[in-house]
Amino acid sequence: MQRIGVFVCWCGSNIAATVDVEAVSQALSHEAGVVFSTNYQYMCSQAGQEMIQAAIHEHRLTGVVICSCSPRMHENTFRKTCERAGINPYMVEIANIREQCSWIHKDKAVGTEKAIILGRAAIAKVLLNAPLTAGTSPVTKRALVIGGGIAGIQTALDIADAGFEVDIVEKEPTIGGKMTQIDKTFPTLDCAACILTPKMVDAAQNEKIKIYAYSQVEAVKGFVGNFTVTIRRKARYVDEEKCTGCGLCTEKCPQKKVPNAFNLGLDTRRAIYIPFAQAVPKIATIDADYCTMLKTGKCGVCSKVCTAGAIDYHQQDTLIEEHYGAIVVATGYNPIQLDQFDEFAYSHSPDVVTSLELERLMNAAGPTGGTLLRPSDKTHPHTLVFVQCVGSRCDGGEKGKPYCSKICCMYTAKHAMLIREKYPDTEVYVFYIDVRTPGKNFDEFYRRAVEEYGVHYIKGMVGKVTPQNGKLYVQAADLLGGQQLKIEADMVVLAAAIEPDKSARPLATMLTASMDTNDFFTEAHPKLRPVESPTAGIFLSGACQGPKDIPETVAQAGAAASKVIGLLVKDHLVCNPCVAESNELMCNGCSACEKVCPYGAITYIDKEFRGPNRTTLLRRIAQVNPAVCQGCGACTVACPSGAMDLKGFSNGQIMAEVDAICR
Amino acid sequence: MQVNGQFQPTIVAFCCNWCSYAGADLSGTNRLQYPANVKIIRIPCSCRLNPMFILRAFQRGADGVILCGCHPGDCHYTSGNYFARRRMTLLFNMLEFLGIERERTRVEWVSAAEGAKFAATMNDFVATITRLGENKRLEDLRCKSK
Amino acid sequence: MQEQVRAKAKALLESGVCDRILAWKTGEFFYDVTPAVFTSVEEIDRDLVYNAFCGANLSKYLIAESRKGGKVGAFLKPCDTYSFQQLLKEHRIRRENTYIVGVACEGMADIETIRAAGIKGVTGGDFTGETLTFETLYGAKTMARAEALAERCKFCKSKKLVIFDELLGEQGEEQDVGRFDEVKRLEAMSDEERFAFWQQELSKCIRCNACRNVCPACSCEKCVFDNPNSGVENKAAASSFEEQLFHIIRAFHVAGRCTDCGECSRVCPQHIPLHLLNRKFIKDINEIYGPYQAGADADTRPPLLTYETGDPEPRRGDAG
Amino acid sequence: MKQIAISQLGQLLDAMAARQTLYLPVDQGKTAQFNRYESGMELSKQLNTSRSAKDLFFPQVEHLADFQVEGTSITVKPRQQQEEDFILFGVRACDAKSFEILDRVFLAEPQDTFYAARRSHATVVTLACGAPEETCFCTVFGIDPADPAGDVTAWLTGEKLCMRANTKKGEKLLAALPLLEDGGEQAVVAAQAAIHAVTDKLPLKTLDLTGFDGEHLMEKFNSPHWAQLSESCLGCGSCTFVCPTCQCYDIKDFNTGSEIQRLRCWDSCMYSDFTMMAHGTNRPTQLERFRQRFMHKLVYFPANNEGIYGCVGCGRCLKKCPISMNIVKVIKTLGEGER
Repeated sequence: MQRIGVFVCWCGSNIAATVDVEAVSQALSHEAGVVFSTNYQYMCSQAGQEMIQAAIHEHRLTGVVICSCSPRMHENTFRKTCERAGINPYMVEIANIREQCSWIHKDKAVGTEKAIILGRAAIAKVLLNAPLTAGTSPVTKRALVIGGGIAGIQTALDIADAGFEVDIVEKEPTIGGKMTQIDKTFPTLDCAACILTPKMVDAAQNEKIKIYAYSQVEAVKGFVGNFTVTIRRKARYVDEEKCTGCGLCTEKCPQKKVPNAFNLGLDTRRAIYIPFAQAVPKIATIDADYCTMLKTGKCGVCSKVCTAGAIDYHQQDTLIEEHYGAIVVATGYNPIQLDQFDEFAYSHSPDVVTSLELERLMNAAGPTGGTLLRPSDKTHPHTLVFVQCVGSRCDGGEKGKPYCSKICCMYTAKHAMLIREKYPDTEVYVFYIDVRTPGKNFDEFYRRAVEEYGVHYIKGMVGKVTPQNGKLYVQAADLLGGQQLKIEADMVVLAAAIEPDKSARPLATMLTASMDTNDFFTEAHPKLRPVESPTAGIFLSGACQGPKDIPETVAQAGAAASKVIGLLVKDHLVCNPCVAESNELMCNGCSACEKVCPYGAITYIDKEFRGPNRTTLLRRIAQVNPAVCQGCGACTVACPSGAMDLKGFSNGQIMAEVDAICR
Repeated sequence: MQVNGQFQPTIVAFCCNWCSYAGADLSGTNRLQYPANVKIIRIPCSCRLNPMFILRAFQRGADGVILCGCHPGDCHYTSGNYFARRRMTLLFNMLEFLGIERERTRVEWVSAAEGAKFAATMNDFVATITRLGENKRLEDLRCKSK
Repeated sequence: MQEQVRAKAKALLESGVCDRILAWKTGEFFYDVTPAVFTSVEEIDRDLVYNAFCGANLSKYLIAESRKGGKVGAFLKPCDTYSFQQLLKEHRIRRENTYIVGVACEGMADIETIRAAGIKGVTGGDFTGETLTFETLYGAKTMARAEALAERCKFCKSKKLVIFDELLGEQGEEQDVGRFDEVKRLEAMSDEERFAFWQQELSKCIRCNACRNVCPACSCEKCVFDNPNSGVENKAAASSFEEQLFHIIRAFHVAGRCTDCGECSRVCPQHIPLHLLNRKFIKDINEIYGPYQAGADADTRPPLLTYETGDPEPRRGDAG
Repeated sequence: MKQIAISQLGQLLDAMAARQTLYLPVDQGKTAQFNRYESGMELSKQLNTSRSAKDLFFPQVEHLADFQVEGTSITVKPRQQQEEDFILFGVRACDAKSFEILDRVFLAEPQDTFYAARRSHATVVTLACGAPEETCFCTVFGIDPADPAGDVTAWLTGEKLCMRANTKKGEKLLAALPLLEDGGEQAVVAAQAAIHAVTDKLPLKTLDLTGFDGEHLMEKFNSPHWAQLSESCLGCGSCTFVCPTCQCYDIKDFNTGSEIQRLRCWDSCMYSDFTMMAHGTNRPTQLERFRQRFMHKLVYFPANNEGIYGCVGCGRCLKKCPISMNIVKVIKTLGEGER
């Protein structure tokens, strides 16, 4: 039988003015289980706390009810007070008689009566409290970064800088991501490669960083501090240890007609290739889809020319297993496919390009060596039309995305400006819905495009692009001018919406990290915890969480790294003891709880139970990982048998409070 | 409950710890009045509210039950209030189907910053239930021997 | 059809595909058919029936049967297959230990409906045609088959067998025959009328738990209403509130999981139309969150275990 | 013998209800139930009520006592027992016989005072069965549906309701009903003959109870047939709760917030928690629970009660069992004839 002590606080006159504290402590002293009840001017003061501790000893209290201010204010204070006096901190309940009573009621009789009822509810609850102990779990001091773009690289560098080991898994043969394909960056117009490639080299040379390029995450098990990840290292057919990256093979390979993915198919490469000169790791890879040797068994040229003997046509995918304490998702983005936007003739004319393709067409290392030429006839274009929001901000329907892709306004301004600067004889038109430039020096940048470089910005959408006689006839509406425009253009550039990489969805399932309807990862809190996923130990970096430009990505990458460092620096994690718990005798194993758990805290095992008459029965039962559960209680309601309950807020405790209040 | 011949409804308000309970605290901090008929029970999240608790409250003499949680999209646990919303939508429809007045149950999203909304909501809810009168349809006469 | 079922049952046993067969067993009369497990050809020849009174849904038995070792063959009617698939989805049945023969169903007759029509003291008859003929203590009687059908069969949602290893008879289709009409009729009433309706019905409840124990969705290892520690155990239903609580919570616990097989109403000794509570949930789910049929497939998330950010808010009362 | 025209039945019921509280079977939805009579109510035409007449003496929930807790002291307040006379009208022969069985349980020492009070205050008016059904097998237990027991026996004979007092209580009741006129003997004989013509055709009338006695207890208990009989039992309580002779109960306390109510409620030996008392080792399998129910009715009860079976053949369980398993199938499977 519990022995409950009740301590009613006056809070000076904050409570005592509208609640008869003496009457409250008197009334509550008659409640079942209460062996001591008193009131005092300031319970949270040193003297008040000592009074509580003395009463705990004197009356051998097993539970404590404090009638005072909100538990949000002093619950922790009083828990510690009681813990110091030798009772479990979770044997304390607070009746909120200040914020939710004395401060909102003027009539003392009313306030007193309500305070008594709130006190009773707290007593009823504490009678059913059980001592709770926060468990701990060890932390593996190593992080995994999934995705080796600028987000992943920056996160890895920052984590490594703090002294922790970090692995990068990148599905392409090289790290670097989208930024490697970009020519210049806004609003400074500095060269993307010049700022990115040193970071790639840093990552490669950092002894704390291990790069698994041409690899993918295959399976994730475990929880915060204790993840076990299976990584698939795809076969390159080139021994990474032996290849020197000399590139001879890529020059001698007879298979020349492979679309060059790095240049978005605007030119070709060989079947054995290094994506670009500054690739990290600089190792050749055989494209199995095109390699004659792998397909027919006849060729072997690369093997013959490789002096290092690195070519291995029999290489297989390998699976490795690693342990991590934290995982950072940095899977990035891709421009959307434009199949559904036939009106812009993207699939009918090579001169209709996406903005990313334009980046390659303007890049010195690109297919045209940096000279802007029309893909169709390699001539200099004179009139260019940029179309904004292609697939962005599409309401409803199957076509496009509902969100703003955020980066297009700025990179289009950049493209327009660069073209006008390099080729003053061109006319550049930009069709837009809105121009959005919220960012440091962004609006100035856009104004320069309009004012200094004479780019024609026209509010309105392009209705149709018709390729005819080597020209592109652009029909568009000029909303401000109130007229229909027809422009005879040489090239049309589409600012295609960006979407999360396709690999993100299956990855989210593996990580039990939640995603929104657009497949962007959701944050633990949209405002206050923007770089953490709701699943403990999973962090978000870059455009996988939402469209972002490079500085934002780098900032978030650093933020994610600091959260990871904050986790890895701990030897043990203290768990919240108010977590869900499943009674295995009542569990049906139906998986309802698992489906509503936002944290992936629930797993299932088959367990053998003893049945009647010496029989045994194998049953599937749920198990809650207390290190992962955050204690929301969604599972408790999804569970029809009531096997799942929440410690600290159990069904019994809440119903006892209800009973006490309605009595 | 009748007090001096006047009907005084008993109202149970389940408030999520992160938004609505804090909103209720804020309405106290700002000294915004609402009737003492409302008694708050703190739960970690609106998704912790089991329909059994609501029925229990009515059985034990409550005349109205209200659930307050974070606004959709703002749940501390990201998805709790979305589940709660579906559960309560269906439960309230079922109660109405059984002839229980729909006014007796309500869901309101109140953020930690909405002290004024919390007080206004409670004032309105108490007024509604007072108009509606005593809960007779989900009562347990055994618990009415006051 | 009975001959086909018997032949298949025997073949499954004789070929060794199954160790035992779950089907229906003949009773004292033509209508008191009992679910039973058959282990020999002799038993099948003697006792196995498949007639117009095989209403019992066999799916729930497979929870226990599929864990006993060996393989159990089961004959499932269309609505039984929905329950079966729903139980699979909830990991309650070990699929690998079952062999499902789907049997087409023309709707099952209901002896209580027949008695209610004034045909009493029935001792035998012929129930194969469109008109059922009865021998009774008070002379011969007839009744149209369509009239004699159980309520749930008159409003059959689907004659489609959604999961099976083998099919006997023709595959059927989903149907729309106004199964929500009665729910709509009640919805159209005033609060007072609805309350009176349900008070009259629920006050008859004797808490025999037949509805729960027959329900394939109510397959909890331990029901909250039987669990003294749950706080809601109420064997002593001393107040009408206890019946309300039991039936509301039971309906809520099976919401999104109930396949509308109608067993609850079939077995209620007091003829309380319990299926209307479940149908109300189904109707609301369909209308608010989009059409959903529990058990129709193996992987869709049940509506209460998922959400959309744009779900509507719970509707407010008029006075609010 | 007294009689009254059926057209005057309403007036007769009103007259009875004016004297004492009257309970009789009325239609409620699709089923008939014993309800407290209010003027205008019509006697159900159904053969039998869904629940049995035992409710009137052994209700599903009996409020036994209240406890008041104040500080460390507990006050026990016993609940009032039945104090007023009442009439129970329209009881069939089977249910009337069930009272005899319940009496053996509840009126034996120590007497159940709640039950005894109700029994002593009741005047039971039985009603002969007009149209027995195929599920009826009361005759197997020596019950004559054409001549039921009770304080008063009544027959519906087409035009008339005929009534015969069997006890002092019955005589007192009939004497107080001036609406009644003498006569009806001939009509009753004819009605009885008509009923017997039907009971002669009842398909279950030949049910053989040979071997169901204390002598064969272990043999019946150990029968291998129980496994197959019980295999599809759902473990619900419908058979128990519609049975006129099932008399098991549980005691439950309910905390109202201001006091604790002690309630006695029907229990079913088919339930998994039946007799789950402090020791916690009750019958663990449905086979054992199922066997208990039928062994009790067919073997233990007659062994302890001069051969009187704990079944009256009302047939309710035949109609209500969700899976159509019932006492007839048990008797036939375990009986002498099947061995």
